Amino acid sequence: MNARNESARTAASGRQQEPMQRRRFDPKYLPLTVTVALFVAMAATGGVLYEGFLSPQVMLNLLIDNAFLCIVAVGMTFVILSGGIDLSVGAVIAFTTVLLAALVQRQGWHPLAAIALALSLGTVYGAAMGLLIQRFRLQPFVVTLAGMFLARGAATLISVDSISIDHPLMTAVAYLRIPVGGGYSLSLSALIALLAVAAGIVLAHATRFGRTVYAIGGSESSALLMGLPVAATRIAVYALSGFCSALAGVVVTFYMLSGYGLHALGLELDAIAVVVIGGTLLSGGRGYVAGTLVGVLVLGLIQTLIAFEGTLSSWWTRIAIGVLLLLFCLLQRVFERTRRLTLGVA
Amino acid sequence: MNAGPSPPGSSHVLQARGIGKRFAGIAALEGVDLCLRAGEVHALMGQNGAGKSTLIKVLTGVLAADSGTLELQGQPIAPASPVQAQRLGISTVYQEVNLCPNLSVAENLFAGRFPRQRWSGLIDWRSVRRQSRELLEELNLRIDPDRLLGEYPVAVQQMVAIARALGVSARVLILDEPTSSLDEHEVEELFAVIRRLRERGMAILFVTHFLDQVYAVSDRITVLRNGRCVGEYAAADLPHAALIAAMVGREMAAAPAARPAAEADVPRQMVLQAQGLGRRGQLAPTDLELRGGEVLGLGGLLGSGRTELARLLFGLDRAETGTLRIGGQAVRLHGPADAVAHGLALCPEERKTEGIVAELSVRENIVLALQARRGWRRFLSRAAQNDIARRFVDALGIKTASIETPVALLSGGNQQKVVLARWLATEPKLLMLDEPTRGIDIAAKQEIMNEILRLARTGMAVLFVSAEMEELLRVSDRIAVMRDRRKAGELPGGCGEDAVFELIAGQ
Amino acid sequence: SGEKNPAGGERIVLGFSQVGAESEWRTANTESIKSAVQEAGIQLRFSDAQQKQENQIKALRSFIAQRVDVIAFSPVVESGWETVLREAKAANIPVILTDRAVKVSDDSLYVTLIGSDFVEEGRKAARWLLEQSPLKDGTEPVRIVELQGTVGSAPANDRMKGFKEVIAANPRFQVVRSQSGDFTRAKGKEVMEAFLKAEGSSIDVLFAHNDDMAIGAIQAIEEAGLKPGQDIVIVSIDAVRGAFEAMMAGKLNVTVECNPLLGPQLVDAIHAVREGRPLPKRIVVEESVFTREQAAEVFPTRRY
Amino acid sequence: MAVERDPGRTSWPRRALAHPLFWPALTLLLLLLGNGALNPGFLALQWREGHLYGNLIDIGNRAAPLILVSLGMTLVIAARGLDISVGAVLAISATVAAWMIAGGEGAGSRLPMPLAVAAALAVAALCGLWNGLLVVRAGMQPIVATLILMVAGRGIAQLISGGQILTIYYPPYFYFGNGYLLGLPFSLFVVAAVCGLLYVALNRTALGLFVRAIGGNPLAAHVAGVPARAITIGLYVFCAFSAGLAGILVSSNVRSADANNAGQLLELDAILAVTLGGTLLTGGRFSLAGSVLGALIIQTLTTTIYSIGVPPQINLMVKAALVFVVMLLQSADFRASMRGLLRRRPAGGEMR
Ligand SMILES: Nc1ncnc2c1ncn2[C@@H]1O[C@H](COP(=O)(O)OP(=O)(O)OP(=O)(O)O)[C@@H](O)[C@H]1O
Ligand SMILES: Nc1ncnc2c1ncn2[C@@H]1O[C@H](COP(=O)(O)OP(=O)(O)OP(=O)(O)O)[C@@H](O)[C@H]1O
Ligand SMILES: [Mg+2]
Ligand SMILES: [Mg+2]
Repeated sequence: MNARNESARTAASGRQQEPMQRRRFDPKYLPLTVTVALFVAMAATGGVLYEGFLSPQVMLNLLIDNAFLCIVAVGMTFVILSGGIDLSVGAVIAFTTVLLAALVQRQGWHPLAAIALALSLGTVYGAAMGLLIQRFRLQPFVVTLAGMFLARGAATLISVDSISIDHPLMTAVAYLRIPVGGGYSLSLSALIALLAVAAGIVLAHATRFGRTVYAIGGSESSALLMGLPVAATRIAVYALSGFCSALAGVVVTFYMLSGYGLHALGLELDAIAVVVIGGTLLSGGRGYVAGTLVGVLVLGLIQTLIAFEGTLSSWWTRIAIGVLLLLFCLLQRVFERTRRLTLGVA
Repeated sequence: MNAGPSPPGSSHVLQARGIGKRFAGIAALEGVDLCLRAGEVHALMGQNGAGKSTLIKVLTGVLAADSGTLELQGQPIAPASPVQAQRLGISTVYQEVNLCPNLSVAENLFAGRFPRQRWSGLIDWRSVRRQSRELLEELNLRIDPDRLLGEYPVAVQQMVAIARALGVSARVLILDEPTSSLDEHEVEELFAVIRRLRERGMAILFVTHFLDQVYAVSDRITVLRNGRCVGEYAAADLPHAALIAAMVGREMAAAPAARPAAEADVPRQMVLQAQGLGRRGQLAPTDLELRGGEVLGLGGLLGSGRTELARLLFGLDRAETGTLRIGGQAVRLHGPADAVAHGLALCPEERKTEGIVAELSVRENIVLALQARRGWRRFLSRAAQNDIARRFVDALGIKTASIETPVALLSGGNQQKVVLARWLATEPKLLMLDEPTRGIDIAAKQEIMNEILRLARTGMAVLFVSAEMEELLRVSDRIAVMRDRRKAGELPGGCGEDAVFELIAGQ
Repeated sequence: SGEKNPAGGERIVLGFSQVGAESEWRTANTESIKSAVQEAGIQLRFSDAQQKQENQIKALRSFIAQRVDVIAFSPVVESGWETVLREAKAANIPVILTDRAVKVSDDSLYVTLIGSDFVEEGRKAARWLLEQSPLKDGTEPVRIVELQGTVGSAPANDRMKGFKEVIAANPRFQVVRSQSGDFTRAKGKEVMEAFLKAEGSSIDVLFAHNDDMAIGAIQAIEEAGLKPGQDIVIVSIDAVRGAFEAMMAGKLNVTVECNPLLGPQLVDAIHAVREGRPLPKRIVVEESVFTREQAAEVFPTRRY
Repeated sequence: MAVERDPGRTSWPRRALAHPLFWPALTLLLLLLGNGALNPGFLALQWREGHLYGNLIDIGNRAAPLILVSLGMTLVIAARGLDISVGAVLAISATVAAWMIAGGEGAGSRLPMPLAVAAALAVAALCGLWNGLLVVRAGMQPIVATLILMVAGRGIAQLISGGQILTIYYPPYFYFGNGYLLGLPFSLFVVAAVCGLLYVALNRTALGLFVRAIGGNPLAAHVAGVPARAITIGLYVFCAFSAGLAGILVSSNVRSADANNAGQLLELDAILAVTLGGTLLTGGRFSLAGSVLGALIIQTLTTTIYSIGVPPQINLMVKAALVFVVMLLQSADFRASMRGLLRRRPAGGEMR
């Protein structure tokens, strides 16, 4: 029986050999490719429509002005990949700025000490929320929403007014511009953001932690049965997000040179949006940190387009952002679908 | 450790004594003993819901037992989680595929124990890839380790799960129904590996509902019935009939229900006619005819396109070519809702993802398709729902505390019966069953076969997909054979196994 | 920089970044600037920040990248402008602030500020209460409830500060409750409802940080069976249309003007900057206090 | 999980304890009692001018829009969706209604009021249809699909209103949000009507079963022939419709429509209400009654903050603290670990 079966099998299995050959294009990366391509197309359109749009500094400004969003979004990517959500990021940023400003301006701390404290506080705060979520099986949405209230509340408690910072070290770093040739420059924050993205990519794709995050997002019960450290990883994910938020808070402090409880209002939604636009599934388990960077750039590009347009009233601005988002996401879906069909993957 | 089957009593590796486990009023296990020995394959047998999976979950720390003790090589252990069990050297494949569909095959094989580069501590993807190839090779599984696991059908996923368990160098290997989705060839590959491991002195626990498989590999058999231990036997000393009797608790006619002689006098109405039905990358254009009152068996190897054909007929995938006529009328199906409205039914292959709705009760799962067919306005009264649910719970012997129990809490085989019941309840014109007996015990299987034949006798057309050749030959009036995603030919029901294999092989 | 206008001269390009369109006041402010700029033949690049400082900084950066001739903006908050203003200065683009001030270490980063003084508005409201309101004489303590604007926002902080400063002079006047109404009618009404229930009818004065909250609160007072403007004296700030209607109906006692019509003054300032004329660091906008008695008379002349 | 669901053989106090609505209800009760203790007048009800008057009435009336939106949100979430555009839809509907009614003081209504209300609701439903189509047809993730309307929607509302707050001067319109029927706010009757409608739709037709099936396993529901796509679109339409209804109540209550601020952050409150009521955001388990309780809890929290007179700077801290307490109280795991009664659970938790 076996011999017979064997011959039947080999006869039928010409196709089964095929997957072993490396394909030219891995459909896994399709969404990412489409997103990048659309970004390029959109930038090109802007270049045609508006004079000076494609100048390198405008493109660099995308990074400079969105550095903090980028950093927060890297942390958020991990949270979303693990199937959770973190609404506290904007508030943690605000809290960090106020804390830094208060410590440096009012208490006379050295900025580096203050930054170290802020980063560790952010991490601990995230971990605490993660612990609540993991230990008591609370829904991440509520926990981090309460975390958002708490962090903003704490920020206003420290100071209702905004606090300007004029510590020489802080201002020096804030004004620092790193030349990238041709008279164009990047800020330190932008550099930190790029580093964060690079670190995020490595963390997500080349470490056990990263792969466990994906596994949890794909199926928590399976991850448990596979013997993965689900509890520790989940807490670490929120701690990471807390750290990223605090880091973004530091960057915002440099960006604005002030601490203010109303900084980064509604940033959590932007962060979630860029992660999702970058191709990460909100339900967890799928997506790329690199996609998040593209998502950030797309959102920045939309705003830049509108700023260059310069004739829109307040309401048309909103409508235009909506329409551009819609266009982008629709095209993303359409291209993905048709490419998928021609590639023959289900 | 020495090679070869060891004499009884030697080197107890894992010993469970007096295990008890209750779930909200139901006793799933009561005073169960189990003893795994080095270099032995131990089969755990029992009907659906007998407590096999529960026992395994207790052994591996997924569930905490209410009573009883565990010993690993004489040392008492109490694994509190699967991680701990793994660290103790117990490697497990659970009944439902418990891997992550969103990770690649290689990652699923190595998650939790990725090889790392020495200098950076990062995952060494090259060696992950290399080692996965080796592991898959061992099971003769030719799949791309870089593709996402979810892209492969359950059968392949099950093989991957097995490969993962094999990859851990463990003392104890536990396999809960590893062969339910596999065809004979894959089973052979698996058994070859199991024998090799046995030789290396590993203790293996093996659950299956296929008696031949039990006798093919196991040295010893423990039978559970209703959560109690019926006994432990040496496989060689236990005849087939005695094993069945031990599981079922009564003598059972071993003779399978025979296909009724073709009732040629009954005029058979054409129910469904497919011409050139196909879809790029899934199925070459295929013709198929189904008449009322007949059972059409669909044979072929794994991945030969049987599932695809059924899905196209049901409108679950959109056909790109060809026409479909139902009851003589040309139709275009826009989705399952359409198909259901036309009186078709498809009991899908993948029970976990496409079958059960875990949170819903047994009752709700059973009436779901029927209700969908009636539409949202013609709501089945609660009494009618209860009636239908009870009827099928009795008819198929679904073991459940009540019809209001969430389906998630049922044993695997009983979940499968619920999905089957859902489709039987719609009383369709054409019933398509894709591997409907997966994970179902022998007694229930016979009942299901009888039910199918009974339905066919009432004039229903049945399309029956199964990896089990005997089963297929037993119920089918005709057998269509798929090969390489096209129909290779059709055979009359009475033909022998050989004829079918020849067609499968394309000779 | 700049484009040729039909007359042949260089057309001035103004980049203006507005906070948003969060209130009628703001919309009037935007309208005023747009129309004044258009009349003057200045080309406007308008950008709306949706109430976010980040967006505003981005907009300023893009103005710099587009090399506009003059930048004007109404800052969302006071602090945090240092970096981007330096960039503007480095690009030789003069900056004019409207409506709100900024805190910067170096005054030369902007040319001038055209705008109201929120602290002074708070003071004016308090002064009216102490000097002209029906409660000014008497011996009974005066119980005041305060509806604050958005917590932490500059107008809320400053108006509260100014009000407190003046009211402190007379110990009879006491703020017994203070809560944020987020500058909106709905919140104003909701908070006032809670105040009325908690304090019963012992509230003498309502001080609202803007007219919208006062209008909401008036509804709450009416629904509680009291007479706004009589049983409870109501003071608010902004002087928008709705406030005048309420005053004419006798439901609001007084509103302190906060003038949004900065357009003409902005245009003057732009011309001055272009021609190199010196400008004061602060151009104060004309603002008055309107009472019920003046309401009917002034109302027809109100444009917002 | 298994323990809490078992229907058989338990005494009624245990059953009550195990009932999913027990903890939300208890929380609400504790909040109200706590308030009553702090502030004796809090729970008092008076009869004034032909209707009931008091904090409880205010809470009900204020919570009505949130309850409506939460109900819609619950159903969308039950089917594994999310709608963050509810605030914007509320603003659109309020603006449309206000714009059609408007007119000056004493000038009556520009267009007949029923027409205005119908138009507002229709526009809201259209918004829902749009959301539903983006999610179901275009296959966009719910949060992005509705983000689009969330951003653009307020713009559209402002476009209609010209950036002004539209004041309404037509007294009959005030009835929806301010009127009283049988001594109770009319808005409560609107809520009751919607609840009744939902009850019938979900329990007297198969829709309830279908929604739960879609939420539990969308693919399985689809394979079973459930018209999952049509139902999902329908749920988005309903959600937007309920937001539209809430828009009518809100604009009627403050006699104006503020395109920029109406329903600001409503989506967060609604999702919070839904979660506090015991609905899982990941789909599968939902409770409409729970969402109603959740919305009432949130409104009670807000009113509490206003009436105990905390300084506004610490509003958020108080709110955070209360939310933490509420959700910990509701967490079975927290209660278990507090009691330390339950058997030591395996670290991995139970299998599903
Ligand atoms: N979490 C649970 N809660 C309640 N009952 C459960 C739970 N898990 C299992 N059961 C019940 O325990 C009994 C034994 O189930 P188990 O899964 O061990 O059966 P099995 O022998 O593996 O059956 P099958 O052959 O169908 O896989 C069944 O009646 C099942 O309904
Ligand atoms: N044993 C296998 N080895 C490699 N690939 C496989 C194997 N079995 C299935 N596949 C892959 O899975 C995909 C889908 O197979 P599918 O299960 O749908 O086919 P089928 O004929 O219905 O098989 P089944 O017998 O499981 O019903 C095919 O593309 C095939 O490449
Ligand atoms: Mg089992
Ligand atoms: Mg198949």
